[in-house]
Amino acid sequence: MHLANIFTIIIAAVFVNNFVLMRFLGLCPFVGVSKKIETSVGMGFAVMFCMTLAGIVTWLCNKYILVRFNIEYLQTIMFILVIASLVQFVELFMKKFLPALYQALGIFLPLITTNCAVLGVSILNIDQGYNLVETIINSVAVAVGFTLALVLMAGMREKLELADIPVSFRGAGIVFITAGLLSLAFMGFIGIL
Amino acid sequence: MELKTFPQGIHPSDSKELTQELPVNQMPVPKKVVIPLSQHIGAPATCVVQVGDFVKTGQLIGESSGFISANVHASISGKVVEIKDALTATGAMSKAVVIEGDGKDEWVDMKRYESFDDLTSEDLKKIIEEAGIVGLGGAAFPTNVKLSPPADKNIEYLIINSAECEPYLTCDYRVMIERTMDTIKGMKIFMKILGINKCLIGIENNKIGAYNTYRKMLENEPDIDVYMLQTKYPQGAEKSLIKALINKEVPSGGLPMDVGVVVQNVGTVLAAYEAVYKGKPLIERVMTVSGYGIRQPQNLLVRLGVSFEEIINYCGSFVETPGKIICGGPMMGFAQYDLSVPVVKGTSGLLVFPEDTVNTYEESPCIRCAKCVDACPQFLVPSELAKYGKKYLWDRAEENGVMDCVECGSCSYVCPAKINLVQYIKLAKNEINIRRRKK
Amino acid sequence: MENKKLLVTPAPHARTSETVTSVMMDVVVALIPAILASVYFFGIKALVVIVTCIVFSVASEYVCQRLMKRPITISDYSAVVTGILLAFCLPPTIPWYLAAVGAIFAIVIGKMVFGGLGYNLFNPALVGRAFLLASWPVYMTSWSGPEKFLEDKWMSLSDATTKASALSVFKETLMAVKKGAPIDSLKEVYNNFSLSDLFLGNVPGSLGETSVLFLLLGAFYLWFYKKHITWHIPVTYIGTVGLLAWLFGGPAFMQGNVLFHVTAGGLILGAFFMATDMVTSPITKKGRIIFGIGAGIIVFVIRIFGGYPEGVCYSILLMNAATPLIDRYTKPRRFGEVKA
Amino acid sequence: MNIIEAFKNGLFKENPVFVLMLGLCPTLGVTSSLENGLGIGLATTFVLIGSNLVISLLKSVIPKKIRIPIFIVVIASFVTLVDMLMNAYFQVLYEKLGIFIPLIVVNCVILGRAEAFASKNGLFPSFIDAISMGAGFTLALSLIGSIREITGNGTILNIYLFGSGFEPALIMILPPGAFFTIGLLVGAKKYFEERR
Repeated sequence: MHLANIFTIIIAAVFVNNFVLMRFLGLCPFVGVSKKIETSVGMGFAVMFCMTLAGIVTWLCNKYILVRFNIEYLQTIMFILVIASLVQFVELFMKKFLPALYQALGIFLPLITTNCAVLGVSILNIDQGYNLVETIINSVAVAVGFTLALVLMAGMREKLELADIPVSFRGAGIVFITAGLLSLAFMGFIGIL
Repeated sequence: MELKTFPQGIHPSDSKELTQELPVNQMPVPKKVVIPLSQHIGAPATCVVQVGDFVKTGQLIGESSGFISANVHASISGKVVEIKDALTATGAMSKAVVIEGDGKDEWVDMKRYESFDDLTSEDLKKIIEEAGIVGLGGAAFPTNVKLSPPADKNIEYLIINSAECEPYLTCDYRVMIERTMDTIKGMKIFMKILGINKCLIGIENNKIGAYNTYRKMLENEPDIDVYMLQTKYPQGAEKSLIKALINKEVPSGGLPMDVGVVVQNVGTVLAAYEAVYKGKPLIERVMTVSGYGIRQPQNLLVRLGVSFEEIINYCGSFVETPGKIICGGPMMGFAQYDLSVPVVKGTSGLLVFPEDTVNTYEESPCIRCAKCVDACPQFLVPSELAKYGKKYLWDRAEENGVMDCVECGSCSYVCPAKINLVQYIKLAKNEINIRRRKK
Repeated sequence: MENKKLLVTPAPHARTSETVTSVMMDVVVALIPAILASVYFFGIKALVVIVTCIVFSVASEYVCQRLMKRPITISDYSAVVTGILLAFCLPPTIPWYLAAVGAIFAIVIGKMVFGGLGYNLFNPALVGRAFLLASWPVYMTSWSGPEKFLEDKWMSLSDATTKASALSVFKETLMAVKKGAPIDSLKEVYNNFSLSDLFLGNVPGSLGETSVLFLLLGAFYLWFYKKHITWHIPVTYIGTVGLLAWLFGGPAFMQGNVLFHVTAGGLILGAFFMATDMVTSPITKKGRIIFGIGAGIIVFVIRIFGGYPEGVCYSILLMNAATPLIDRYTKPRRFGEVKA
Repeated sequence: MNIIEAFKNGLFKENPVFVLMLGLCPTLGVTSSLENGLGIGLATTFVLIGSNLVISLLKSVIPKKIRIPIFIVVIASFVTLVDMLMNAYFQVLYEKLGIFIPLIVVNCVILGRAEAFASKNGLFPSFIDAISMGAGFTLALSLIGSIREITGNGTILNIYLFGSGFEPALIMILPPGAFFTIGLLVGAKKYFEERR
């Protein structure tokens, strides 16, 4: 595999096809957890952890179970179950062996089960025909892109807290508009690669 | 010559030419005085006279009532006619003793010393405490407390604050020119009390006369050094002055003594001299009456307790309809609405501005021009702190150092949006202080 | 004594004479040389676009403030500045109604929904331009002119012989080189545009961005005389683009044409008048340096690798988005702050 | 429960998109045209009805502790069913919607209704709830889809609405347009609510 190939995957996942801003995956946490910079960084790391793990496990499941037994049509059921149990397992594991990390990231874990970005990246890895290494790189890069969008948004929202926003747009309205402008800015990356 | 100074700050026009070259003029003893019992930071003094009592000039009328408190003395001789709540220059009410003068200005017996060689450090401190001396720069912190650092603080320097960075004010300058020798003696008193032999004087280069005088007088005094400072506001803020002179930063939340320094205003030094050598308690001070709205701007030696109205009348009254009258300097002083307010220990100036020169400003939104960030001598971000204050976000204000603000007003001065930054910051500080006390 | 009329306000009682209006006015004044240059080079159509943008910017601010029941502050010139800057990054041939739509979008979505002046997160003029570019890419990339004063086309409103801007020629050549064209064709691009034309503004392009000379005239007024902008953003921004262009922008390593990359396109306009927009750029000096370098890198990446020939607009918008973070992590060290 | 009330609830008072802010990903991701919005809305409604019915039927036998995994399995099964049906009968639409069809499984609206309503109520009310919520969701998506299609492409259901002089704002069918549309809709809704 070429270095350029890896680079392409990373740039594409972080900037050009940013999951949140260009593909609309993982919007619920993007809107819900981007109020403070600290929490959004925590969420970012939690997502990165689960996404990479889920990417690997679903890739293995796909190759050694679904493809082998010719039951690819069960992909959705299988993946969602794998992800749900994985998150559960990670939570238990962390609680027991990494209490400090659990303190920091624990509250985000339940949210990740219903984070469509995790399922989305698992399905896309298969659709794109990535091998295991590419899957890992892509999963990490997507999570980095997600975190980038989340942290940028959190910074802006902290600043918006001090703004004198018209009543009608307070809350969800201004968050969407801001996200739209951020997405507009990200359009500058179109065509790279 | 290399000019010392601190980083950032602002350069307002100093307007000192109105009174800078006018010698201190003694105002006649007033007929009536109103002497507030709370003229200083800390607990108000306890009243020790009653209505009907006759008091002599310099007699104790209010007794220090705690560790941080100060004595208050009668500034004229006469009869106590009333003890009431009176308005003070900050807008707060204080209990005050009203004395109607008998015109004799009869003084109490005073214990004078020709020299203080035989006195111990404790004796001297006692004299200063009894004379009710507080910092005359404006904050009015009891001087004896400042001169008693805890044993674990190693004091190295006495710094004399003669920066007088507020525009218009020239009273410290006149004291330095006219009473040079007396202030030097006063500095030695402080040095003896603190048991140190290093004193630094910082004078801004718009007061070059004072600098030259001290240079000459101090030729044979190796312990006292005088430095020229670049004219800049707020050089007279303790922390800025220490940074300018010895390049040390008072730690956030700390006091000058944490970097081995005690700072005293030059007027305070003179008061200490008067207390020791002449036995005089603090009953009078030099203040500047200035501004384009007063007929005869001048530097005045006044008895404490005299009303602003009387001073204005003495100075030839108003030139035209006054628009704004400020107690103190234009940067940190208080605008007045009632001229019955008396002069107190911390009153350094009285400024009158004609109606057509005063403006009211409409606040517009902050455009983040960062001019306040470049002005703040404390390296804070005033625009942001003010927004926290405005939105009642006390925690975030505290996290971002609102308590380090010295309230110098540089940020408000430069703000193109005319936002009252200092007021929002003060609000936050106040709120945080209340919360801290509750804990 | 009667003193009923004494004014009581909080300290300080001395203020500088500068106001928000005067600051905005200074920016307008600084933009006048470039306005004149654009009309001289691109004719009466440039003036139509500029006036349209100003009128619709101010009008939409007025309407929004009426709807929001807030004080009308259109006299502070901030909407005028937005209007002029938006017009400056539009091609002279753009239909007036699209310019108007851009101005409305810039003010309404870029500024007023955030609460108006001072609260917007992105530079409104650039929001307007990015919106127009994404919506009507064809109009936004058809340049014409220059048709200098006294030429017959100067008075015409519609005549448009489409020409390519310097950067789009560069981009096309670059794409061709990537597909196998001789690498020396890049040098030809550099040679085809004389530096004096680029410097004066005698080239096709967006109407206010071409004339480096007249933009700098205004910029120096703001920078040295009025002191509203500091060197940090413009110098690091232009410096980064220049450095990267020299290193990687040419046929071989360290053979790029720095002056071409700095003078062609909207870099000068962006660096002095848009990236320095006080509301949307960092407040600390350290932060501004980070802003400038970051924007410089993005511009270069878009110009060389991206889908657009020019990246100034997006680079500034992206750094606008990062500004709250930059501000937060470049807080000045507080006086006497104990090192943890 | 009153059927009309239930519909009012699903369509307006507790509209899953505009009020509850659930299921945002498909709301923004596929609404570049009315057809897409309608498609994913109906598919979601179908899954919602199916899962609500099954869960309502099984509510007494599902152990409380593992109810969430069971809900997910039920939902995922219906999603798979929809996936295959659409692949078979609506090939073009299926390809346009792409990944958003399997992603119906993580749409919080469905799991939310299963947990909050179907697992506590009888068959018929659950059915009505599913239809009303699904209708609310579909309505929201269709609305956003129509706005974006008209302004961004000048068409509605691929029929040209305006003459050739109309030049649509391409941005509206691009990602930023989705954010702007929902942002402005939410703002407008709040504005009119306050005026009332």
